[in-house]
Amino acid sequence: MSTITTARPSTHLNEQTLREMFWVMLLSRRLDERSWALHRQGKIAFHISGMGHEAAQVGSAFALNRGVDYTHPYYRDLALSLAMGLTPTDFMLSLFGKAGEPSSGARQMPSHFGSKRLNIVSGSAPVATQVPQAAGLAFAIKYKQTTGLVDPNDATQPRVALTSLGEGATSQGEWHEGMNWAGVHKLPFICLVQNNIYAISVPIESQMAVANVADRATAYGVTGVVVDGNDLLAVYDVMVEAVERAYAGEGATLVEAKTYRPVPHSSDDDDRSYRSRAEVEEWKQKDPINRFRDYLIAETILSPAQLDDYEHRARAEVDQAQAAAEATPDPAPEAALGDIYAPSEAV
Amino acid sequence: MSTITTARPSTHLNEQTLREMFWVMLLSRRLDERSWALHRQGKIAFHISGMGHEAAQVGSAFALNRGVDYTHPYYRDLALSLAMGLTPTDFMLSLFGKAGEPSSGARQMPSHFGSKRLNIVSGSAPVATQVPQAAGLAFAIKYKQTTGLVDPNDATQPRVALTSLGEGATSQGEWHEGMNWAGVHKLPFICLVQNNIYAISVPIESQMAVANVADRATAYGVTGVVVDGNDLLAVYDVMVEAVERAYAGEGATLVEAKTYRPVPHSSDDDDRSYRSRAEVEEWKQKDPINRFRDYLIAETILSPAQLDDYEHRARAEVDQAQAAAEATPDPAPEAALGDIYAPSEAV
Amino acid sequence: MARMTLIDAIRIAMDEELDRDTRVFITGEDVGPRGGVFRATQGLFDKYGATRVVDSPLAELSIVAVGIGAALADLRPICEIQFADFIHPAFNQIVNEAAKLYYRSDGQWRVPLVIRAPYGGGIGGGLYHSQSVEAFFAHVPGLKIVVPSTPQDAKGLLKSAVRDPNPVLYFEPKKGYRAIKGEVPDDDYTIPIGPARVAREGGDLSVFAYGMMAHYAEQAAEQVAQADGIDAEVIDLRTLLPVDKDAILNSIKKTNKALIVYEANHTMGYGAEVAAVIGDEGFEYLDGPIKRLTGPDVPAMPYSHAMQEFFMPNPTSIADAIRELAAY
Amino acid sequence: MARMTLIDAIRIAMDEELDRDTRVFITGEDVGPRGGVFRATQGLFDKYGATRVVDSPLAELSIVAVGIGAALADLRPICEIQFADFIHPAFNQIVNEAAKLYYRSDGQWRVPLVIRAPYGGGIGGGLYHSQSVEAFFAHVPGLKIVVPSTPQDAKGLLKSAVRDPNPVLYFEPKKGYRAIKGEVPDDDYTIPIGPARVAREGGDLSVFAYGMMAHYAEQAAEQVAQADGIDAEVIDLRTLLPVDKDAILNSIKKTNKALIVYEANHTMGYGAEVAAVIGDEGFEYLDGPIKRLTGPDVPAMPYSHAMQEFFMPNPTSIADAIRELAAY
Ligand SMILES: Cc1ncc(C[n+]2csc(CCOP(=O)(O)OP(=O)(O)O)c2C)c(N)n1
Ligand SMILES: Cc1ncc(C[n+]2csc(CCOP(=O)(O)OP(=O)(O)O)c2C)c(N)n1
Ligand SMILES: [Mg+2]
Ligand SMILES: [Mg+2]
Repeated sequence: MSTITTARPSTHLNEQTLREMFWVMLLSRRLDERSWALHRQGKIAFHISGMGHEAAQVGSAFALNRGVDYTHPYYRDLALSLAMGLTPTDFMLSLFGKAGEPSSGARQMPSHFGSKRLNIVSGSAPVATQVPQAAGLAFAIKYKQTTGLVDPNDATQPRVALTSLGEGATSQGEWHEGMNWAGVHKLPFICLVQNNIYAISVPIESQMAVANVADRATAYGVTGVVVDGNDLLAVYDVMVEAVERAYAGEGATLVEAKTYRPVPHSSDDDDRSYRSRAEVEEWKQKDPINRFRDYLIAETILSPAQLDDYEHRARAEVDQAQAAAEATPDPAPEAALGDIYAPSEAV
Repeated sequence: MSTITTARPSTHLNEQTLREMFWVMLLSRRLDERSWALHRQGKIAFHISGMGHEAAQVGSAFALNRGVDYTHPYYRDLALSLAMGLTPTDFMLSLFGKAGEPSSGARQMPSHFGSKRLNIVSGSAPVATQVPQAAGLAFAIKYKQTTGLVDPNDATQPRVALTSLGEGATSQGEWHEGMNWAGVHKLPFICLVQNNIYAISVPIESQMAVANVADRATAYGVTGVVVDGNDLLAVYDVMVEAVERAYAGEGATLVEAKTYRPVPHSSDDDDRSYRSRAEVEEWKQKDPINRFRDYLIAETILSPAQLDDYEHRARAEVDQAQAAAEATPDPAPEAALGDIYAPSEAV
Repeated sequence: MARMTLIDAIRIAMDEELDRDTRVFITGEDVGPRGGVFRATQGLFDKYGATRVVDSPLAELSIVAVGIGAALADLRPICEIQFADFIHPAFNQIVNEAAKLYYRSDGQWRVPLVIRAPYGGGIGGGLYHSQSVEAFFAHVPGLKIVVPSTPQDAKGLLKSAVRDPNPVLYFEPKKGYRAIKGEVPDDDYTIPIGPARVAREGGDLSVFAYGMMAHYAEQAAEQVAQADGIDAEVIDLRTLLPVDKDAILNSIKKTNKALIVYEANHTMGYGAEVAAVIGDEGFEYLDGPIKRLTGPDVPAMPYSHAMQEFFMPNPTSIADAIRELAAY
Repeated sequence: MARMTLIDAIRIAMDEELDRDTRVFITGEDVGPRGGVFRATQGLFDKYGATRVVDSPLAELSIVAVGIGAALADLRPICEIQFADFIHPAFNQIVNEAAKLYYRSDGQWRVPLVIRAPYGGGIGGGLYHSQSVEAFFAHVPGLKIVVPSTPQDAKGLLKSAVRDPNPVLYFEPKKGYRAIKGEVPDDDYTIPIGPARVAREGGDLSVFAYGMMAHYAEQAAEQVAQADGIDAEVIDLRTLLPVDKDAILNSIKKTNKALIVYEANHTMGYGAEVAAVIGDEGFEYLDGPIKRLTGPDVPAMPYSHAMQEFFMPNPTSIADAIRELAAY
C-alpha cells in the first residue's frame, strides 16, 4: 500500500545542489522548447517531449549515484538523461539524426536515450519492456554482491536499478512480470511511474480501475509511494528513501509521480481531440519549474540576476548544441549494416 | 482487498443438490484414480490430475448457470468439467486419444477440456492465456446486453464468464492484462485461482511476494476473496456472490481457493524432489471429499447405504467409460489435416 | 466510384461493416476520440459510440486476447495494433491461441477476428515504427494474412476479413496510407481472401510483391517497359496466407524468371517461401536464378534518413533488379 | 571420451560453465531442486546453490527479460524455457529487445544471453509440447540460433553459446534427449557457432537437416546407401542463424540436388530459406527441383499417436524422398 514519507532528506541539500537541480530542469525545458520550434520550422522530423515531467525526473536522478547506478529510462526522460550526463548536443544529434549521435548512432528515433559509459541502458519504443530488464539489472546487482563478484559497499559499482515509464504502460504484462521479480527477489529496484493521466489520448480511467498506480505495489509485496511529481523536493525525498531501501537490501519501490504533459504526446499528435484547453491551462499553472524557481527565489537561494544568467546560459548551450548538430553530417548510409553481432573475444 | 463473505447461499441448497455436488466430486475422484492406475499399467501415456481440487471446482460450477454461462477452465478442472456436463467417457476418450474424443478429436493432450455445446471454451496448455480471453467473453456478454443483441435477464444466454488457473500462472503477464480489462470495463467475469501452493515444483514464495493471490485484486479494482478451497460449501457461497455480482453488472471477482495437490503434478512428475511426504500426508487429512462426505453423513443428508451405492455407481461409470474408450478406434491419421480453417458461410 | 487514399478506403470499409452488423466492434489504443494515431478510425467513435469503438488499455496481448474471447462469443472484433512493431507482445495469443482454437476444438470454436496493423518503413520511424512482421505469421497455419496495396483491394479485402470466420491479420502499408490513391467502388463489394492479383501482365519475367513493394514494383515495371522494352509481369500477392501457389506458378510458367521483392529482412522473409515454391514446383519452367530484392539482414530499419533509404527497396532498385534478371 | 546421451552432454556443458565462470547462472521454471522437467539441470542446484540455479516465477517473458538485464550487467545467464511452445510470451523480449540492443546502442550494450528450449515432436506432447519454433527467430538478425543433433555438438555448441557476446537461442531436440547417444570428449572444447557439419559425405544428392531430422537423415542415408546404392550427402546445419550459405552451396555444387527436411510446418519453415538460397545462388548447379520434406501445414502436432506419426517425418519417409529425388 502507498506510504507517505516523513523523512525529508532534501532539507540536507546544499544550495549549490539545489541550484544544480534547477539548472538541469531549466536546461531540459529550454532544449525541449527549442525542439518543438525546430519541428515547427520543418528542420527535424520528430520530437517527443519531457515537458512538465522535469521535477519527477530530476528529483529522481539526484537521489541516485548518477552515472553509476543503472537507469533504464523511457522517451520522456530528457531531464533525467541530462542529469545523468547526456548533453544538449547529444540530444540535438538525435533530433537531427546525425553521425556520431552517441545513444544509437542515429539508428533510433530521438529520445531513445542510452549510454554505456553512464550506465543508461539504451531504450526501445515498445513500452514497458524495460521494466523486467531493469529487474534483471537489479538481479545482477544482488547476484554480484551475493557471489562476491563485487563489494556491496563499493560506490563505484551500480547498487540500484531505476526504470521509468508512463502510467499507461503499466497495463502491459511486461510491467507485471518485472514488478513481480522485483518483489519475489527483493531486488534493489525502483520503478518510477510518471503518471500524466494520459497514454496518448487514452485517459487513466480507461487504463486501470484504481485511484493510484502505486496502489498496485501491494500486488507485488513492494513499497508503493505516491508523490506530487511537480514538487521537485518531494520527489527527491521519496526517491532517497527508495534508493536507501535498495542499497540496504530491503527491496524494491514503486514510486508514482503525479504530473501532467502540457504539450501533445509528440510532434505527430494533436491533443485537442481528447482533452480540453481548460484542463491544459489549469495544469500549466502547476508547472514544476516555475514552482521550484519561485521557491528558490523566495528562499534567496537563487537571485533574479542568477536566474537571468541561467536563462542566458541555457539559451547559449541550446544554440550551441543546435549549431553543432546542424554542422554534423548524416551518417554514412552503410552504417545501417554495422553492429549486428558483437564480436567474440577472449573469454 | 480481500473480503470475507457473510451470506451463506449454501444454506438454501436442497438435499438433492447437495448429494449431486457430492456425486460429481466422487465421480471425478474415482475417474482420476483410475487414470493414474491406467498410467501405471502402461495403458495411457499421460495423466494430469484434479485430485484435491474437487471442492474448489464443484463449488464453483454449481454457482453458475451450468452449460450456459461460459467457462474457460484449465487442465486440473476435471470435476468442474464433469459438473458442466462432460462425461467420464468423454474423458476416457481423451486419455486414450481415441476417435471422436469430443473436446478436440484427440488432437489435444488429455485434460484440455472443451465443448461448444456446454460453452466450455477449449483450453490450451500455455498457462494463463485463457484469462484475457475470458475477459473477452465477459466483454461480449456486456456488449451484447448493451447493444440490445441479448436481453440481460435471458437465462438461456451466458451472463458470466468464469476462468480458472493455478496460483503460479498468475505470474504471467496474460493474467495481469486479463484482470485489468475485467476491472476497467467492470465485466461479468470471475477468475478462480486454485492455489495449491506449487507450480510443478516451484513453491508459492518463489512465485509471488504476497500472502494471498486474492490480495492482488486491489491492483485491478475488482473484488478479491480468499476461501478454503477444500470446503465445498464455502466455495459455493463466495461463488454465488461473485456470480450475482456479475449478473447484476457490478463487476468482476477474483476468488482464491486455497487447496493442495496430493499427487505429483502429472504422470511425468516425481514430487519427492521438492516436497516432504509429511507435508503431503498432512494435506491428505484435509481431503475435500472426505470432509464433505462426513458432513453429509453427520447431517443425515447421505446415508452410509447411499454412499455405498454412489461408490458402486461411480465405479460402474468409470468401468464403462474405460471400456467404451478402449473399444473405440484411433482417429484416422489423416484427421490431422482437418479443421485448419472454418469454412466461410453466408453472412 | 470515388478516388481516395488507401487509409480512406480502410476507414470506409470499417464504417460500412460497423453499420451492417452490430456484432462488429473496434478496439485498440487511441481508436476512440482520437480516431487512431493514423486517423484510420476517425469519426467512428462519434458515429457508433464508446460501446463499439473502444479505447483499450495500452496492452496488445489483451487487445488480441479480448478480441479472441469476443470472437468466440460470436462478435466480430476488429483489433487495431498501433504499429506492427507492437504486435509482438500478442504473439502468444495469435500463434498459440487464435490460430489453433478451431483445430484444437475439433472445429467447434471459431475465431472470427481481424487484427489490423500498419507495417513497413520509409516514414522515419526507426527500429520500432518500421517493421514488416508478416513473415513470422506466415509460418502459422490457421491464420490468414492479407496485405492490400490499392484502395480498392483495401476496402474489399477488409470486408472479407471482417466476414471471415477465421483470424485474419490485415497488414496495412502505412507509407502508402496517403501516398497511394485509387478508384474505389461505392457499393458493398468484397474481394476474396486467397487469390493474388495480376497487377500488370507481362511476358519477360515475374515480379512478386505485396503492399508498398507491389506499388513500387508496378512503377518499376512501367519504367523498364518504357526505358528498356522489358515486359515484366507484376503479381501483387495480396493474400500471403494461404499461399496462392497457383498464381505464382502460372506466372512462372509464362515468364520463366522470378524476382521477389519485400522490404522485410532478407533471411526468412516471406519471399523465401515464394522462392521455395518456385524452386520445387516451378523448377522445370525456370530460365534463371530466383532472385530476391529485400531489406538487408540488420536488426531493424534505422531512423536516420540516409540509413533508412539505404535499407528500403524502391522503384529504382527494383527496376535495376528487373534489368539484371532480364539480362540473365 | 565417454558415451552419453544428448541431455547428459547438455548438463555437463552447463556444469562446466557454471564451474568456470561465476557470472554464469541458470534460471527457468523448475530448474532448481526439481532439476528441470527433463532433468537437464539435475544436480546443479545442489552443487551451485539457489543463487546460481534459480527457480523463476512461471512467466517466460520475464525469464528472458531478466536474463537480458543480467546480461547487460555482464552476467552470463542461461535461461531455460520449459518447452519451446512456451517461448511465445517472450517473443517481444527476444525479437524487439535481445536481438536489437547491440544495434540500437551503436554497439555499446551487449546481450550475452543463452535461451535453451526443448523443441520438436514425437513424444506425445500434442499441440503445445511438440512445436518447432526456430523459423520464427531465423527472421531476426541479431540473434544466433543453434540446434545440436549429437552429444558432442551439444556440449561444444552450448559452451560456445554461453561464451558468445550475443543472444543465442539453443534449441534441443527433446525426442533425442535420451534416444541420441554418442561419444563426448572430456575436455573443455567448444564448437564454433556458424559452420554446418557434413554428417555424411555423398555425391548423389544433398540432404539438409538439423536436430532430430539430421539424426533421422543420417539413418535414411545409410538405408538408401545399402538398399539402393544411393550416395546421399547429409548436412547437419547445426547453426541456423547466421545461415551457413557456404556449406549449403558447396554441397549443392557437388551433388546438384537438394532435399531439405524439417519437422515444423511446411510453409515458411527454415527450409524455405535454404531453398531460396539454393534457388538463387545455387541455381546454376541444380539438376532437379529443390524438395522439402516437412510437417504438414496444420496448426500444430496432434496428440493421438496415429495423427502424430502422420505428422512427423521419419527415417522411412526421408529415405523415400531421397529415392524419389535421386530418380529425377
Ligand atoms: C507496446 C507499445 N504499444 C504502443 C505504443 C505506442 N505508444 C507510444 S507512447 C504511448 C502512450 C504511452 O502512455 P504512458 O505510458 O502513459 O506514457 P506517457 O507517454 O503518457 O508518458 C503509446 C500507446 C508503444 N510505444 N509500445
Ligand atoms: C506458458 C507456460 N509455461 C510453462 C508451462 C509448463 N507448466 C505446465 S503446468 C505448470 C505449473 C502450473 O502451476 P500453477 O499455475 O500453480 O497450477 P497447478 O498446476 O499447480 O494447478 C507449468 C510450469 C505451461 N504450461 N505454460
Ligand atoms: Mg501517461
Ligand atoms: Mg499451483
